[in-house]
Amino acid sequence: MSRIGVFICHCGENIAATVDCPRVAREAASMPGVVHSVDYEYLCSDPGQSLIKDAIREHRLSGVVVASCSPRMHETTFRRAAAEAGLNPFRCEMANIREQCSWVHADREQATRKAVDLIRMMVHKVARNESLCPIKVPVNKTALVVGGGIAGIQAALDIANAGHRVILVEREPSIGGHMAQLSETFPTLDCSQCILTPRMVEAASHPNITLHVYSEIESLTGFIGNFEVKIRNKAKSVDLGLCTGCGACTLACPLAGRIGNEFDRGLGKRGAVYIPFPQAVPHKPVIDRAKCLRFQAAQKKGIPVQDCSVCGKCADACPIAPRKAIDFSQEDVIITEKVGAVVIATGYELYTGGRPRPGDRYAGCGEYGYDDYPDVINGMQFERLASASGPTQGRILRPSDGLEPQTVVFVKCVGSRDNAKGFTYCSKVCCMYTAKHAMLYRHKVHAGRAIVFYMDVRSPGKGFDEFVRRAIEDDDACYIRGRVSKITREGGKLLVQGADTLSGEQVEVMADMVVLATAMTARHDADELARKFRAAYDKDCWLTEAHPKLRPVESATAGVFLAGACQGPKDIPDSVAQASAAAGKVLVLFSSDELQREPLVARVNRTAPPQYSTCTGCFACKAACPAGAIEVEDITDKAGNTVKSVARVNEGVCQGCGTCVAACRSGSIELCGFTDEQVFAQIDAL
Amino acid sequence: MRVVAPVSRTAFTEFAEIVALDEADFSQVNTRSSIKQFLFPATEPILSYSLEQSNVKLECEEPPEPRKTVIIGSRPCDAASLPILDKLFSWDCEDRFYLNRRSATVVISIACTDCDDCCFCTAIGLGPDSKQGSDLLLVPGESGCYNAEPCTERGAELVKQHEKLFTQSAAPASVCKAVLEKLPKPLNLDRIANWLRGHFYDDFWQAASLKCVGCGCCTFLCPTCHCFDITDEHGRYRDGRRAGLRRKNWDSCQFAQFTLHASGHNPRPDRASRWRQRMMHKFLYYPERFGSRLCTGCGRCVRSCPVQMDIRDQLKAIESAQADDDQHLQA
Amino acid sequence: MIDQLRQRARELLTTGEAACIIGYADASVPGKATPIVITRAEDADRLVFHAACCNNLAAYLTRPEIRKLGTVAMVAKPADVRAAFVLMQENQVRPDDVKFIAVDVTPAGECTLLAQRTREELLDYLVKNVPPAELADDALKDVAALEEQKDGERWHYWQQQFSRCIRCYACRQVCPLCYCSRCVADKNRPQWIETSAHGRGNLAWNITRAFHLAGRCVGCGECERACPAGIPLMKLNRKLAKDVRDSFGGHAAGYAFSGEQLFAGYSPSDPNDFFE
Amino acid sequence: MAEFEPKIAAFVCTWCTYAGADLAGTSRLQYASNVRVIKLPCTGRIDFHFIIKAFERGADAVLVSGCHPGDCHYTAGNYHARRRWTVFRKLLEFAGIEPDRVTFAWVSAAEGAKWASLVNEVTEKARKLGPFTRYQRLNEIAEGEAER
Repeated sequence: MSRIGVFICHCGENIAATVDCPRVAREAASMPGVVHSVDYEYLCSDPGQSLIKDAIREHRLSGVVVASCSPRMHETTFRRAAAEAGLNPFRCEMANIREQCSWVHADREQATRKAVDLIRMMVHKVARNESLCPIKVPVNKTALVVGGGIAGIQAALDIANAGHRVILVEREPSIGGHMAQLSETFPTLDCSQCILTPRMVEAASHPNITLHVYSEIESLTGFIGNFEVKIRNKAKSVDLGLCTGCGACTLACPLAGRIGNEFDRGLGKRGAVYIPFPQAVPHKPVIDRAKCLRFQAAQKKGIPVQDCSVCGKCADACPIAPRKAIDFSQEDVIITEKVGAVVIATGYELYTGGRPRPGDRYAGCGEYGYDDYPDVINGMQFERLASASGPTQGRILRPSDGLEPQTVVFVKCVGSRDNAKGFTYCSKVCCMYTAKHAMLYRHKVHAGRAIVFYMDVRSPGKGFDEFVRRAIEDDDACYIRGRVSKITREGGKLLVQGADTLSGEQVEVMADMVVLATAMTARHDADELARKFRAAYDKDCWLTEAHPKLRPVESATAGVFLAGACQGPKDIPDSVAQASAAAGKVLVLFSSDELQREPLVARVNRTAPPQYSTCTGCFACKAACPAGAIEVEDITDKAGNTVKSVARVNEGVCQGCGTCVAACRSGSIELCGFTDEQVFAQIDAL
Repeated sequence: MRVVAPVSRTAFTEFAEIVALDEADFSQVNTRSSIKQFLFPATEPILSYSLEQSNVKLECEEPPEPRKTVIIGSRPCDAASLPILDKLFSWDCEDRFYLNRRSATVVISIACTDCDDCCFCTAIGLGPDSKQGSDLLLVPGESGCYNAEPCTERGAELVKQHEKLFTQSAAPASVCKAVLEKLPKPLNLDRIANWLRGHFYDDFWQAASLKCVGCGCCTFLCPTCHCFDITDEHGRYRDGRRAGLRRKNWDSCQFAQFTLHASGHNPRPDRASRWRQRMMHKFLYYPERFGSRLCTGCGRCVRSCPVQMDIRDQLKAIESAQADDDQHLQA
Repeated sequence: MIDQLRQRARELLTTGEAACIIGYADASVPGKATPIVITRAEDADRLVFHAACCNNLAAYLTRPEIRKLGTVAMVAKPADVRAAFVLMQENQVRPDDVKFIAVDVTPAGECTLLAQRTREELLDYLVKNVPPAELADDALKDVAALEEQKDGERWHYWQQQFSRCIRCYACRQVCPLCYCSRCVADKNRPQWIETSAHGRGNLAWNITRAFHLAGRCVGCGECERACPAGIPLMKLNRKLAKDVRDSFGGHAAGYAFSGEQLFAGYSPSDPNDFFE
Repeated sequence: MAEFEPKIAAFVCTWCTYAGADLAGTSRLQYASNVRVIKLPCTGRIDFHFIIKAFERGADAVLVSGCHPGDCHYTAGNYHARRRWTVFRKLLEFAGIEPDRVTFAWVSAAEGAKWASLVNEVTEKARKLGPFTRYQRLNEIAEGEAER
């Protein structure tokens, strides 16, 4: 017979104000198996925990029910206390009489009755709890880093430098991410590429880092310490092993200079075979199959591309012999790797500033004319104009006619902090980069006028406010507080209409160019990605951390960590800091050879021969298991003949959801901690 | 008091409580299930208990006062099961639940004028007008009236109490004899018992049971099968206290769980050993202990078997196997 | 037709393609048929096939005693083939361990031996010629009539039916798809389904039996035929077959011998309208 | 006579609905006290036997709730559960159990308010239906009360 102790917490007045705790304790004392029942002010306090520990020893308790707050709050606390007193921690359960009782019911009688019921159900359950031992699983000390922007590079380098293998996966043909596109960085105005490219090269050449560019994650299975990832290496149509990156093919392409270059945000041009930017790592071209004349012709004719005779000038130009580095027949390759931890650093996308595209999660600010007037550009385009390696070699020239704009209007909060057209959140970096843009513009066009429309100036950060003050005071940027309502073309100029909310007057500015400081948004496929990694995401599709304050770099899935702007708008230092933090978490995980897990996993029963198990081997469980934890076990007789094939749970892989249990018709699977007997007992006590 | 008679309310004729005689249907050869349910129900509580704190409080109950029952229209093969069950339920201990009902029940049987392809009472030593177990036997006569034969004191008492319903006359010629021609010849039951005694291990059982699906229909419908299981069931919480019942439920030797040990071992692990148990119990073990067979030839096991197993064929095979053995010995 | 069937059986046994034949023989009771297992070619003449051959012989495929005999050839009606397919899908029978001597009854009532022998051929035959019997419009009329009643009337109807249940489990034992070596109804720790033949236990059992066959029942009707209490079990089976068909893209059981089991999988587009 | 207070059993997943119910608590949202929550790791764990047993133990209504489709902590447990219930609830209805006795819902960890209103709604529905006398009658018979 069980010897159960029931401990009822007043939680100061939180519970006691609504629930008659002494009465609950009295009623609990008469429940089956209960040998000790008390109420106490604060059970989670040191003396409270001691009270429980002493009672476990004194009354030789075989089970403990703590009736207090939510188990999500203090289950660990009380289980640890139980363990310290020598009771198996899994023999301690909590009845939630605060969040789900005293806080939500005003009627004292009803709340007290409910508390008694909840405790009775737990008493019945705990009588059937078993002692469970933590599961030890080996840790594969290889990390997967998804995304080769600054965050991904930083995390990869930190982990690799600690001596562990890293697999770095980047979707684009080159690593570098958004930071590679920037001209100078605030608040120091040091050249972005100058500080980034050495890091890119270091990552690519690091002996511990395996780099997969132009690749995407197909799937992630397994669990902390033991993930298996499938990576799709997209066909580059270029044999990277042979290619020397000479660039002859990119010049030979008949479409060279005719396709908008993504890296330059359409301000520069590229061909169908292209190296995304001069500092790309790896510095090798890929063929854009959607644009390439040969691929398009082959597709139209419905023949394999190698049988197509159209164009092929890139291959002709390739100096590699005898086999050309251009390989039209290349196909996507799926690579499988085993890793112990994952860092997601997939970054963000930038709202263009125009009307929404299909699938966009916002209405957009079409009235600013981004889609209609070439001289309305966004911040990233301005970065490309300002970049020495950009389409204008760093000269600020307006896209429409290549002339130097004399008046430039900068509009902040385009899409940010705008519930109606964009997003509720602040994109965090726009205040700073707009100040930087104004400053850079004034440095390059000394006679130019920089006018900034702003809602607020948010500049909390080291040297940030000083930086903004410099833009205004030293570089004469004209800051107007107010929103721009409309931008129209008047002759060759842009008429910017807005309000100065400080003076209360309408403002009209004739500008040569307008720069929109557009919102940072989650990647359009962030939700899909989150599902692949079993990570959670919020309403704006930013990935969510396990705890906003205390676990800022962990996802909801153990072993999957977050770094950089995939989690929310961030500047470079924040991204790098978080990346290093994530790397630190990975290294903590990799610091031991095995890791302990809660033993709340499924198990398939075993019985005496000739049955061996009541499992009939239909393997509905195997198909239903979301974690792929069910294996086939062939039971053999002494002669080695298979007498029966039954299911077996790989407890390292099992996540403990229990879907298999409900899928099993014969009732042959149990979920430890939530066994049929335990749940039955709870229902029984209704 | 309740009156129970065969009724044809669904596609099947079954015994059920009636309030007027015209509800009854005496025209059928027999009912789908037997009268045993009125004395030995499929489920009945035998004691109750309550759980408080860590204590179980037993409330050993006297059997409930049984309802006085008159069963009208049972066939002699059903009635004949009662003396068989009586012995069993008053053997090593007195089963008050059964015996109290038994003493509160009057059985008025109607002798058979017809049979079907499954009837075999005559093979077991009974007949269409056997009196065993009946208090009163109504034998249909030529003129369409019945000859009431009291078989027990209770039967005689009944006739006396309701004298007005009966007329004293010479017994009309029974019309039951005709059916005898359609019924099988008697089996040599001793010879069968002899064979069984020597053939606990025999390939016969495997062959005989190969098509058996283990459904247990035969045992549940058999008027003499009486195995039961004991199970505890408890109910809802009421004011922090909970009561439970210990129940006696029909069980079947054909079930895989029937002799399953807690260890997982089962001394009767397959269909063959379970079928052997049924045959042995009916024609060897029970006869050895109580003198009569655990079978009345009602034919329900043949009639209702979903795979058409026929106990008669098996008995005949056993009988002739033993006859061969006997000849062998003599030679 | 019967000569062809016997000839085929002889062939299978003499060539060793099959170690035993499960078929039908005439029963001792006139006009009825009984399952028979033969292992010798000379016994093939005992095989029959006619309208009274109703058992679903797929029920024998999972029996240990039958498995021990080796490769089985079964005389199989469409429902038996479908049941065998489900058994294959659920890993209870290795596809190569079963040979089919497939038979069917034409609409005119004529018994025929099918030329189709392999499971692929038979699947094709089923798909083209044998719509699921449990989903026939006629068969669903009863279901619809009950659906139209008030819930109280339905409750009353089923309580009357279930009250007769004596928990003999004949329905389970004759079902080719109730193959669990330990039925959940026989599990006693905990006892989800009370074994007593009272209304509560009977309801739990009958709901469980029906639901465990959802998406799997091939509509052979053996449960209802075997039930000694005359409970219209097929009405439950047909209701579930219909709901499964309507909810999951026209699914009908036994029209595939491989692939995912219906209730071991899911689709993100499954019905969601009943969720608050 | 005092108003009928239905007894309601709720089977919820720990990651979404249980957390949502906690949120209702931390937000101090008041709701009916009739629901008794049984926490499972995932809706995929919820066996249909739970629902039947709850009625056998006197529940007047049952609530089943978990993560929204696509949000399952285990990726797909709720999808599996949904497929089973699609059919199971119709079976219960066919057997004569009022559909309002069993409610299925998706409540996320952020939907404390939805949990509160859901509990109120389920309680209200059960109150309207009144005591589950049909099942209670079965219980009384099985528990021997009818005989006494």
